[in-house]
Amino acid sequence: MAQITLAKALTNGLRAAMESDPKVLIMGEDVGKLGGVFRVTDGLQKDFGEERVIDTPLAESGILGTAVGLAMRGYRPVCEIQFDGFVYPAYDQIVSQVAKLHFRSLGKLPMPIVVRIPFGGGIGAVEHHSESPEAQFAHTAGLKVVVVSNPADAYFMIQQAIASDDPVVFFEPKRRYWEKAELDESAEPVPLHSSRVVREGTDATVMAYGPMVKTVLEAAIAAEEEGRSLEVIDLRTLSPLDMGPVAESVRKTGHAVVVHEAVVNLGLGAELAARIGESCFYALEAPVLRVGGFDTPYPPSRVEEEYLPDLDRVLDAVDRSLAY
Amino acid sequence: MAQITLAKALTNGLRAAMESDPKVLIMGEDVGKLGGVFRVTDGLQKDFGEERVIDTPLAESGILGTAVGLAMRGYRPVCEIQFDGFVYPAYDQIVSQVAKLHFRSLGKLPMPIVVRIPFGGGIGAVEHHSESPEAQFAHTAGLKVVVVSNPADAYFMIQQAIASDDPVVFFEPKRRYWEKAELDESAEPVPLHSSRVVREGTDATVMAYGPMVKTVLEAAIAAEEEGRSLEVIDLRTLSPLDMGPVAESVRKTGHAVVVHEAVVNLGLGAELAARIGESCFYALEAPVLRVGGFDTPYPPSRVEEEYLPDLDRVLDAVDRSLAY
Amino acid sequence: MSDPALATVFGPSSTGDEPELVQLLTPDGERREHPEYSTDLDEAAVKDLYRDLVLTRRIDTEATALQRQGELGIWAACLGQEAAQVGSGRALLPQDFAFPTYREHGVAWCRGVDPLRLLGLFRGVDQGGWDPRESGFGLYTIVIGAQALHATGYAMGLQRDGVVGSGDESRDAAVIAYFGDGATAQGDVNEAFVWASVFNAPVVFFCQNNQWAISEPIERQTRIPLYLRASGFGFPGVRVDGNDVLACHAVTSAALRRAREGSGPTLVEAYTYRMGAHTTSDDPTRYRLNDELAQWQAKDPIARVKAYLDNATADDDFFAGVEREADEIAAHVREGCLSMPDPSVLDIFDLVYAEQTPELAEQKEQYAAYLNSFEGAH
Amino acid sequence: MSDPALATVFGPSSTGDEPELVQLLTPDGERREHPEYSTDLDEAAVKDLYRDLVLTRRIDTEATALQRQGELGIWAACLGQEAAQVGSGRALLPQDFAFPTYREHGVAWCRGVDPLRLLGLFRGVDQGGWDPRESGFGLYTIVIGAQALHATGYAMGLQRDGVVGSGDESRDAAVIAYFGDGATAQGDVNEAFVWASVFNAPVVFFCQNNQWAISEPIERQTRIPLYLRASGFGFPGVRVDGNDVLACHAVTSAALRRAREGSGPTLVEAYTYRMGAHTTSDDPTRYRLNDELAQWQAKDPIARVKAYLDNATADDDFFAGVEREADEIAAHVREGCLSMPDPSVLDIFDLVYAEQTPELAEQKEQYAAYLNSFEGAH
Ligand SMILES: Cc1ncc(C[n+]2csc(CCOP(=O)(O)OP(=O)(O)O)c2C)c(N)n1
Ligand SMILES: Cc1ncc(C[n+]2csc(CCOP(=O)(O)OP(=O)(O)O)c2C)c(N)n1
Ligand SMILES: [Mg+2]
Ligand SMILES: [Mg+2]
Repeated sequence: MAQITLAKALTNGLRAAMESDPKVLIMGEDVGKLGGVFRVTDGLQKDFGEERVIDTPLAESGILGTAVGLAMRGYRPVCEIQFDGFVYPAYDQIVSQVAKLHFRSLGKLPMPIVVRIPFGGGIGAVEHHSESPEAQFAHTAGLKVVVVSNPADAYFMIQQAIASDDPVVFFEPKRRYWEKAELDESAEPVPLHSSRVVREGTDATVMAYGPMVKTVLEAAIAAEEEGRSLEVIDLRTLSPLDMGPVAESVRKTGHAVVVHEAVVNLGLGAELAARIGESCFYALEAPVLRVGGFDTPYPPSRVEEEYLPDLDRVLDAVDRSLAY
Repeated sequence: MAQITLAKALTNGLRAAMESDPKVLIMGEDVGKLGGVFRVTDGLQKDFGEERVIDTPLAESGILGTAVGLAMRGYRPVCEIQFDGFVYPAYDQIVSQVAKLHFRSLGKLPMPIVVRIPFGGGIGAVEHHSESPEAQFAHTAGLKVVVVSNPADAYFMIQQAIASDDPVVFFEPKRRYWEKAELDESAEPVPLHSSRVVREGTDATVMAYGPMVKTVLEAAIAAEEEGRSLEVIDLRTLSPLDMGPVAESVRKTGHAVVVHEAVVNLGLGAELAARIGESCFYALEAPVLRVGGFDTPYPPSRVEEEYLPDLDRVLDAVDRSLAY
Repeated sequence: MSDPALATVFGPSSTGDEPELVQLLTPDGERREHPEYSTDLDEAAVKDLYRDLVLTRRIDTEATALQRQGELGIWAACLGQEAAQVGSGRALLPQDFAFPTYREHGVAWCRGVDPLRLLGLFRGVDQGGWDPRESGFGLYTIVIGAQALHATGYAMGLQRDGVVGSGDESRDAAVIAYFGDGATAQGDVNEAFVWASVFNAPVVFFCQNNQWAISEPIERQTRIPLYLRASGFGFPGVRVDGNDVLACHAVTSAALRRAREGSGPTLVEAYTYRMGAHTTSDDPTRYRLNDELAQWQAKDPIARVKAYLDNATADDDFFAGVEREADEIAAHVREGCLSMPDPSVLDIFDLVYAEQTPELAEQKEQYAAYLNSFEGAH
Repeated sequence: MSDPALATVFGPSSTGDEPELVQLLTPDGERREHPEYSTDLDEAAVKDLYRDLVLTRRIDTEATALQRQGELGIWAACLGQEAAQVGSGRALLPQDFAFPTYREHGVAWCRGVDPLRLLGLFRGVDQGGWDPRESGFGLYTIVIGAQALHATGYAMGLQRDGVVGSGDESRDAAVIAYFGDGATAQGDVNEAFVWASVFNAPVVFFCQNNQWAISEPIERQTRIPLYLRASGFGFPGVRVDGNDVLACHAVTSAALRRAREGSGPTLVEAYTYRMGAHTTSDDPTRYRLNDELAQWQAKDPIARVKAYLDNATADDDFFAGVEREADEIAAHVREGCLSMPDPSVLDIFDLVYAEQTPELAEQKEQYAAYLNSFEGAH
């Protein structure tokens, strides 16, 4: 089986979705000839034409707002936001329109819209290019939110998101775009909104999503050398959360650590801590600990390696948890 | 001492701030002759003129974006967002500009901007008029977020927020605008970013802010009749959180319940649960329980009384906590 | 802004030389010719429009009364804007689609939406109780300007469906986006202009300039007539007498035809007046003078059609018939409103997603159990 | 869009009849008269502009080279746009204020910002290392269009400070907002037009139409020339040859003068070309033809000034002197860049707020302790 990058897996997934449903459209800035600044839509305009792969004017509210109208007309727009920090001009259309129209219309206006957002730091970029805004969307009822961490998930999850009749905010870990893994396109994918244990262990449960899954897996390998067995969960879906695997694991290990790049304050770790507290109260041997960004704006890239959670900070949290 | 409504206390606070500092401006839709749809700016344009109380064009991004420029020029704009659901068009300017400019400019461009947001439900309004978007702002580093619950706090906190050199998102509980209490304008206010125990108790700690403080106080009275002693904390500041009084109380009671109107998922209750878990792990006799909106958009007003946390739901949560 | 000292802080006011507006029927009920626009509506058609106008006003008045009696939480009256709404609404073909604000009760009427359905939002029993696809009439949109983009996107969908400029008049379709004068300040509306222009989308932007955005006069949104905005984006704009149903019909028909033919967007500014309060929660005496209202009352959109028909062949029977119908519809609205069932809070859990989440199903179940626990207690 | 079959989905292209643009110096270095705009710059002043142009280009080229060598994360070159930037930048008075995008290196130069400071953002050591208030030059703004509103607000501040239209030329001030052709699609930019017009704000909107927004040609943003956008908002717009430093200077000077006098905003469209890639991360061969570049190279903004000066009295000494200065400044940039200190991660905790929060102080302390724990371990 060939190795494929996460970015290319997305391209293939998008292509498959466009082939199987003529209502699927791609919209965004530079998604046409350029194939997007990350080349995820590479070649799609050439093959599917300018009517289906639309280079839009430079305005994110316009992208999402017109996507709503297209969805009402039966289309399935896949909107690319060029970088995480540029989703905010579209925030109003996403939270007040996309998220609510199914509800407001008593179910008559489903919104099968996918909002693709390359997110997170670690690529040495300038400001506004390394944000992690996932909590804001997960907090918004009416949206579904998923995050991919590897090429196989990227290939299947983008298709599942497009097939969903609900709006899906689809986060892509931009620093992992060029990492490769095997992809069996004929495999049977797990459901979109499911979390997955990606490494079994017994001493502590470490949860992550997107770019941090790799970091945590590396931490688990390092921990093993020190004789600690970490169970690693790739959350994959942030809204709804899939608490089954999480609770099962924490009941087993008694220790829980959540890792993300977003600021800790009101990040996904907060919700997981609250829910684990509720569902595993008697099993917990230590409070749920959180590793994430500090409560600062994303800093200049020369210090991002220290700002971002890394193997050491994950292990430090595990140590602190086990020390309880 | 005269009784005064929360709305009028805000008017008086704004007036005092404008009198003491000529750089204070008020901007927003209908804040002039009309005095705002809630009359909070009533009479201010008449007294301070159209240059200081500015009826703006109808565009929230424009309000916040021009406020940034005015702040750079040394002004202190107090921006009124007419209703909670209309802050989203300004979201980009708030999270990418207002919140970050001090940081990005290495401290050279402070942003002494106040964003006043009448928020929450319970007034029988149509959609987009009953939202509780506080978590999104509290999650954003660079902003400070406060919520008032009573006239005296309204009077002092609005002045403190305006005096702050940092941007403050200032939430006003619109369903409590017309409730009265005594206000001693000559009193010495407590610091802006402090929480406060508003009723002492021993069995469980119940935390709330804004409109829910009254609800929780009523629940505490009802609980007392059943022989349960609830300690009630008015959080007042959501970013930064003031964990001191919270931790002290929970260490004493062993039981913690957080109440807000916003959806539970990733609401302030999540962060409080996580932090209480960390700071009071051994003291907790039950998980931190959360009472709030369900994971749905705010519903039609005919069911809002059932949607919103009320006395019974607060007591139910207390019961569940004490049953652990 | 009349204080000259403020001239440097507030731009020159747009009042003064107001441009010509398209008018086909004067306030006195006289027909007028216009070099570009004419109407081929015969007297029977004008009678139909008259009926639409009167029924719209009656529905609106009844709803206002229902609000006063506590049956609605709020109501946004279209009083004074009936001609703009009926004239444009009747220009639509069945295959067209309309995106309203919260005030387009007259357009809803033209699209065949049961007026009762409009009340749901304002009574708080739902957030839009009609089927937008069936009626070709979108949900009321309260976030100012948002629907302008939806309309443009829908229009782009029409292009992709091959129902624009195909030459088949029974299929070719267009979209109309309604918004107010205040909305023209919003980014979304201007982005819609960009999109529509760049993609040549078959959309008519129908701006009812009713002179006010709540308490703010039009000078707070623009310093030139609004229809000129279109010139900055490269498509035509036209100002029409918004109190003249014939002119509104003619101008909108032409704009829609252009759109369906594939010639792109048009901005129509219907120059009209909000004769009532912004909503029933509003008190306009705080910010505007009665004088202004009196001037506009003389231009009432219904009176002029009545005057015209009086001079033509309409007899008392016709007018009495319309009144009767109005009474019937008012009764329908009133009775229907009072008997409108309240929603069940448990239903909201099922409406969030097309595919419900396990979380929500669980929340519903728990909440149902909680509610049940009280049943037991009583 | 050249495929006529797509004409109904994509509006008519704006190419074709391009309007006249203000030009005072031809690509061959000939002076041209213009009925409305003229320049009173003498030869010495033109020499100064030449120097600005050459130094700007050298700084820009050096930064591009530093990026290629891995010293910068990215660089957004202003290659080809020097005349637009220097012409407008030199029209500013000390009391004026400029709000740039991320590409206004030539304007920064005119405002006296040490070019080294510009590199901080792109090297990743800071997010804007100059003092905006000292230099009258705002922070680079990456979120497209956001600064147009900041500029308008700042201009409203000038009005409130009484330094607009006071008649005192040494005090009266104005603001200039830079943005690109792509930015004109953003809501924020259009809202800024609304605001500036309504409040008659002393702001010049300076749009460098460099024909591209990354890979998207100007046709994806507008179907008419951009300077016409202003007409939709009620203020003047003018298109100037953006590669003609004299015309840019004259047109911007006039617009700024208008603004300072209290006559309100102007939109200047500087018609120019992005001769390089969008940024060093971009590969323009994927989306545009070399032909186009060649055509624009013939209109190079520096070559024409050189030709003009060659025909005038400038001698080899002058040109050699400028080259020498350019070499010096390039060395300054290079050396300064290499020796730019990295920030300390602990500093970021102190920069978030004017009044630090206890939370952040604690986070800093804990993180410092954590970092220290490694020191011990080694
Ligand atoms: C984004 C947003 N901001 C503010 C409001 C509050 N609001 C409701 S109606 C209105 C005025 C609208 O004026 P206009 O567009 O002229 O329409 P009209 O009500 O006059 O028909 C305002 C400010 C809103 N609904 N949406
Ligand atoms: C809100 C926002 N969306 C997207 C981007 C990504 N982006 C950076 S530059 C650019 C193109 C800008 O084009 P233009 O305004 O013409 O300026 P130019 O780069 O040509 O100078 C885009 C889309 C951004 N920076 N901000
Ligand atoms: Mg209006
Ligand atoms: Mg450009």
